[in-house]
Amino acid sequence: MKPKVAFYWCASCGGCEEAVVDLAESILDVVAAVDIVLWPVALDFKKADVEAMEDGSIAAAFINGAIRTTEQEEWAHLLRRKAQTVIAVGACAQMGGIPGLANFSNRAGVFQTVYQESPSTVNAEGVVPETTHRDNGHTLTLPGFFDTVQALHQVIDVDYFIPGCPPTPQLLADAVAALLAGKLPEKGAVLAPDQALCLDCPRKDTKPERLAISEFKRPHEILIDQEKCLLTQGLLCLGPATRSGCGSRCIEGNMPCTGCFGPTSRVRDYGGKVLSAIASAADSNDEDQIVSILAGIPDPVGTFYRYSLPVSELQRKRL
Amino acid sequence: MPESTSTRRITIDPITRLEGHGKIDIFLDDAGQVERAYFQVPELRGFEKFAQGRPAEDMPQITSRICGVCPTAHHVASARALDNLYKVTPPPAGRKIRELVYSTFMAEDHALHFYFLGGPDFVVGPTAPPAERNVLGVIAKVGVEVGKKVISMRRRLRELTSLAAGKAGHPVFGLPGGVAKRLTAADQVRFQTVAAEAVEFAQFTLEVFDNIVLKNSDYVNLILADFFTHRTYYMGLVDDHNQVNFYDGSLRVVSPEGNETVKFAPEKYLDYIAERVEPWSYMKFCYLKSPGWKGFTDGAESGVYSVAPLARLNVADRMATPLAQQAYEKYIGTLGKPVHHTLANHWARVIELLYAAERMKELADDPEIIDPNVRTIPTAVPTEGVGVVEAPRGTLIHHYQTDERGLITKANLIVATQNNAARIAMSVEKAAKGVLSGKQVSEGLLNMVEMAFRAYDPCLGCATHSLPGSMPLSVRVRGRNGETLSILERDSDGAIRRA
Amino acid sequence: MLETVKEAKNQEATAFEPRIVAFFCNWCTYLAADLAGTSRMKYPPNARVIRVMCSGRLDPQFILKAFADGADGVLIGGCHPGDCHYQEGNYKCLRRFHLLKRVVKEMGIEDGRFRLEWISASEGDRLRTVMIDMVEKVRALGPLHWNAPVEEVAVS
Amino acid sequence: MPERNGAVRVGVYVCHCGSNIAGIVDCKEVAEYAAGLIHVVVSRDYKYMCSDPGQDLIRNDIQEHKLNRIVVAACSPHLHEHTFRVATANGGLNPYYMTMVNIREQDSWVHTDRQAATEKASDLVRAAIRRVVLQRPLEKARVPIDPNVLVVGGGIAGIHAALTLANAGKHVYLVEREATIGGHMAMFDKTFPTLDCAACILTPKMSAVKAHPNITLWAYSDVEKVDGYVGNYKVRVRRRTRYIREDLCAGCQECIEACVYKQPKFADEFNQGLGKRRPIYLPFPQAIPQTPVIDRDTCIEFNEPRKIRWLTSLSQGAFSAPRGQCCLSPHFARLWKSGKCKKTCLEACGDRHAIDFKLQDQLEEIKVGTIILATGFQPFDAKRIPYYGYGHYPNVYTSLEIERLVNASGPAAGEVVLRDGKTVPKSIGIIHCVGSRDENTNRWCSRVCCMYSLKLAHLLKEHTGADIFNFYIDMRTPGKSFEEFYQRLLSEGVHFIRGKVAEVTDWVFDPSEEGKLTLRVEDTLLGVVRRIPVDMVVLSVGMEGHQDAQDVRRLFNITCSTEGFFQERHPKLAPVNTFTDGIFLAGCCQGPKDIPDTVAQAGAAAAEALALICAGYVEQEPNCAYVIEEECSGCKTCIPLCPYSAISFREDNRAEVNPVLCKGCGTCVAACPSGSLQQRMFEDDELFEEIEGVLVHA
Repeated sequence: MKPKVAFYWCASCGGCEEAVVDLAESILDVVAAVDIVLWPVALDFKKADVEAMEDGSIAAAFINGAIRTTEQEEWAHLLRRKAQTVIAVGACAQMGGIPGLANFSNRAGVFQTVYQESPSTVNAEGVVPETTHRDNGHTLTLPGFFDTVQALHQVIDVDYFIPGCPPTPQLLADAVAALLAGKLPEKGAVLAPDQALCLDCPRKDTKPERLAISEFKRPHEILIDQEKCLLTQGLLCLGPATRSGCGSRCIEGNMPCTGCFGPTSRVRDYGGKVLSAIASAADSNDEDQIVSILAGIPDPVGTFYRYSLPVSELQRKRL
Repeated sequence: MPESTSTRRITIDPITRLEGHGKIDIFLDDAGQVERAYFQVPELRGFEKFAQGRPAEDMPQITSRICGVCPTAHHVASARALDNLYKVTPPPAGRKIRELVYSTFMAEDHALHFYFLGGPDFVVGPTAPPAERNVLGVIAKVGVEVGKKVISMRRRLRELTSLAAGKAGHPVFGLPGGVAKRLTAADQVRFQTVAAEAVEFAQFTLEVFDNIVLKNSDYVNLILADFFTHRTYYMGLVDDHNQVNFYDGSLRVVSPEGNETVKFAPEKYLDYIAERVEPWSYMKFCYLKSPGWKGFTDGAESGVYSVAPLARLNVADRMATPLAQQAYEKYIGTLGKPVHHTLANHWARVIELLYAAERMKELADDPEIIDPNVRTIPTAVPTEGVGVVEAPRGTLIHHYQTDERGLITKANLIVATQNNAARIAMSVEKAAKGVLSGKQVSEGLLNMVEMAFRAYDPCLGCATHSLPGSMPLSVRVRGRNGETLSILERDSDGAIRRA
Repeated sequence: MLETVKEAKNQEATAFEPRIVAFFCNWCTYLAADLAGTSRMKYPPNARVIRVMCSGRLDPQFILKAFADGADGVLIGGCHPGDCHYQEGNYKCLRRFHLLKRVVKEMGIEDGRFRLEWISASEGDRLRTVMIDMVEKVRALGPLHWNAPVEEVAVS
Repeated sequence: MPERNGAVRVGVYVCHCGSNIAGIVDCKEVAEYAAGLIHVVVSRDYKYMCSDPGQDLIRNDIQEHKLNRIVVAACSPHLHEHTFRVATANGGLNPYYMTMVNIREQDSWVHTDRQAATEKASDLVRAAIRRVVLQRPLEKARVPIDPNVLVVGGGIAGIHAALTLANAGKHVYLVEREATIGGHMAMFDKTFPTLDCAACILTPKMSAVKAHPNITLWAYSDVEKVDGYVGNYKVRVRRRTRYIREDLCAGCQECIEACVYKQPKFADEFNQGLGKRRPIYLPFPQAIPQTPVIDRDTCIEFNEPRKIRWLTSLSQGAFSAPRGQCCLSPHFARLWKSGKCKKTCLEACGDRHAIDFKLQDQLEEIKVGTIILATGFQPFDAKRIPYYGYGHYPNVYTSLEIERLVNASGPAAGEVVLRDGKTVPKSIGIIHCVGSRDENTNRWCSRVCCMYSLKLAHLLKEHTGADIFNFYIDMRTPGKSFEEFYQRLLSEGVHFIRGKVAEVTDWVFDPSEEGKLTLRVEDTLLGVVRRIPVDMVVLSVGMEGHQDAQDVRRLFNITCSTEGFFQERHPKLAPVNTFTDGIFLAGCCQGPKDIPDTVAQAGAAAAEALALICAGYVEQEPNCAYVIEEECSGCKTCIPLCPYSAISFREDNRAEVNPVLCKGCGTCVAACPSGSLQQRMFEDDELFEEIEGVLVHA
């Protein structure tokens, strides 16, 4: 009998689902090899069925997306109960992802901006969505919206992680293959290479041995050389700190790595580490000069924690 | 990865659970008549908030994460907003590469919807067992060869996007003043080859639609059915000749009678469009400032309007490419103009698929596309910028304000499905009333309701900047006092079950 | 969980003693601290010193970790510019410090809680002054207690 | 908590240090608290842990309770870390399984609140326990020292250091850039304050160098490349060719006489351009080695005569004979038609065949364990102060020119006459601090100028009987019998005017100034501006680091002050060491100094080298950084951060740390963006545990 597999999404964009669809022809093989019991984007489902299942009867649950609402949290717990193996798919599930940047603010802040301050919104009465609302006698409910975005492993126990925003179809295929072959590594592993991106970077040979950055550049400020190491062009390429396995797609697109694959296994706080490496390359020992060179990085937190704010040491802004 | 950190969160007041990602609550009155049906979206992520403080040039990549189904739409809308922000015009090659990638994406996305999401309703049939009503069912119906063709077409289109934009899922090529990467002669050849195939593929798809839908009176009647019809305003981008354009142009609004009521530069959107908050949904509802919000109702007095393929073909006078124009004429000839039948979206979409493919070919054949000068370096001090494109699901507006360093101080995003939100809610209620009232609820009827909004290809990910894709459905039927009479859901085996 | 919340609250209620983590380089500031000791200078006992060979060893992760684990303040002590035992380690520290300072501030941690001070082996008195000043400033800022449980409401 | 080496059994020892600690910290309470912590098997407090019984306590517990980690809470690790490592080792454990907690200097001695101090001690002990669990067993690395030594620079410093080492039986390679050793000292006439003749005391040492079996002398050579590290340096030396083979040349100098130039034509560097030499020449009679050099630039064999003419016009010191005079006689005009030299020198050398125009530079690869840099100084270029007129007025001289002028074997054979070649000066002004103590040029004092100015004043008076005026800012004579020498000069009737000379000019304001150079100066003692007309002006130029000091610095990977003097490791406690182990400094390359100081420092440098050589090896604290190979992505972030160039980039695209070069600062470790670099004794996880340890309440 084929192993039961579930795909679920929390606070995500569906890019991870697209990555599955990007398996293209080989998706049919996957469909043939497993018994998909849950896949909102492609197949009809209902929660009652999942609840009715025996605990641990699902071989593996692939969950993408961060945890933003009470409903997502409940789904996460439900699938943890039902699945022997839970695999966090994509940057959002692994690190909070770009939605995790909401940890700069909280629920009130988000509501204020979206439902009050938005220039196109007409809302004199200051209406905001309510978890329970009575509309001329009809009771309607919405899931609760948390103050803080969390990654999946901060809510439930996660067995494996597939990085990327989105992950490559290859990584997904490999994970499924490893699952079917019972060849998954030790618990907690990230199912991707454990070296930084520079190792496979097509431009690595153009990086000098002694890089010193005297001025940081923003991508729109210069015409980017399509051959040369992006850091040597003064661009904030986070490749040195970022796990490889993406196929250097952004570099191929002639843009710097923004770190969606997250850190290697040896690093706890991605942003702190990349900050250390970048700052060390500032080409001055004069305090004022150092400050002005570093001023060339306009948004350190948003840049270094672009995908990982919720799993950083500090996790969220203190308001 | 650090090991799971103990959560610092305490949830108080555990709240009533919801189901799925779209939700419809239907309330019946004593007579068992449908009194009110609600269409809710229970998701929100708040991009407008955490965009604040980010460097403007990062917005194309940040906002593409609003939706992984149409990342290119957000990416390009954002890049266009940055042009406007920095008052910079991309060099010809830069502009053309953007539109080339964009057309490629539109073709891919429309194909995805027709065959994977919406198409099954027609190709396989609205009353067919749901287990078959998916892409596999489509393949079964049209043949494995065709199925393979569909899949590989999509694959190659996405490969092209990756080639020019870095990644198909969340591209990286868009910058103020142009694109990051130039195209080589070799790249051009690849685009030309695939573009030619895409045109054939689009024509073929049109045939499929022709044979399976138009030649089937049941389907035609369904399209024309009153409960799938709304007489609302329509909005979309048109070029100088009032032809459909996905990438550039002015926004044109036509009345339910089909007359142009206004045509304005995207930067002016705030003068014409407003959003409304309902306490029972995280999605905001758009309407036209004039005539204004009159509730969930259609007609010339109501500000409710619609976007997406149906609307685009309603606001345009013609299509910009020859083959698409032929198809357009047949469409108008058959349904008249404006077309108010929601389900006609599917037909309009296939016509747009053809247009996208043709446009793609035009641009791929343009010798200028491989010009190395693909970007203009901005010099102006940034203040405010608006960018608009036609996403597969309709008009998409990005609006940024920044400080002098180009850090976002305010971001406003109006997304395709939001423009349609009110009409979708109406469609759902009307369909519910139309098909359910006083009847024994059946799976077939249930799917009719579902079709009412699937036709819009609603992207709730976009709509609430949260969750995308097709809508899993559960319908809850409640009595006068709100007690649940029945919940109807479909099993994966297709059988209807009452909870 | 709720207990821990209460506990955290009680903690803050009682007189607040700042918890400061100090990272000192082996050759200058750590020796200055030893000197302050041999000279029997007195300063408040709030700091917990962690010795590294050079301020250049300080990985920003350490500082972030210290705050995350409940430090109310973090102090880095290194050799004066030009005097680094390893020639330039303190400059590398300086570079990281200035960028990290911005990050920490943006996360809502006030300036006074994170300091870098150059204190040479002979400046026992300066070490004392810095210690007193830091403790006072942080005391004035009040508790940070980043790791204290936060009550989070999910209803709107 | 992660564990290594199986079950962890920690022993904790809290020292009272009499009442030093126990007076404020409740040691018993701390020990009891520790006893309750995970992994702790034994926890004691004791009066004096550093005492023998205290150490025995540790040793016995290790054996009795099978302890495999030790925490000692006592004084500063700078005091007793070694002690307790040894104690741990005596117990049969690796000494690096021990961690010290400083609860005296940084707790009991600086705090007054008993409870707070005790709490602090407990926190630190808790952190130490969590840390020690992760500590790894380590070995000190031993680096063998190659007994051979390289001395760079053949001035008095290099010569003295080389002889000292050679006499101690070590082999020395002495490399000198010029054609002869001897340096600046060889140019001096007498030395202050004793006035004994420089040549008389120097040349014997020079010959000794040549004769010494343990010294390989390579003059006319440059160090091109230095690889390796303390004890194991690989050095490449380029020996520029003299076109005369040292091994075959007997030093008869007949070739020089035989040169087609009957008269010397070219400015003679050794004599500061005051004299002339031939294209084939010996810098000075006692030059070592005694092998002449053929100067490629001026020898007809290698050049078109036109070029030679051009060169002669340029290369003659500050004051060449009138232009054109240098061009060649009709006799040579014939020669340059042929464009060939008769090579009379070859004939002169006869069947020794020492001369060979085809000779090429030679590259020598040597291995040495230590290096002494004695590259000396360069005199300040007086042209940089135009208002003193050097290069403009013929009768303005530099002090070094005067040294040659008064020297019996100098260009004028000791006859002091002006540049016109006949006039003997009747009045001479000596300006001190030229290019020293001057905001516009060099701010530092060159230390020797006052003394040598006095010396020159004495010599000039002796040679000419002229009136001598010394213009000084302050008279600095801080040395053995220096002040006495000053007094002697005063008694000799030399005039001293305290004031900085404003300018040297030939403008005549007064008939007495006719045909003279007038020095305008404010006499700060009289408080009046004075004009002193003289026949000859001497500029006492200061000392500077060589202009190529930065290149040399890079070559040897040492540091260099902005003035161009090499940086000693510590101004007081390590004055001849550099930050690079095994490389030492001697003489003026480290800073201006006189001959006795130079010789003393050279001896010290030699002794430092010998100390290493005799030990045979250096031991290194095992706290160096290392690359986790399979994890390194080759991003090169670490490489420029290492001040010791200990990190190299391998072909296989990985970084590699040379444990011998690494000093263990950990800067690279903190920067490694993929966490693939770690530091022994300060591993990331150890430090994370320590941080958590001091904060997390147990």
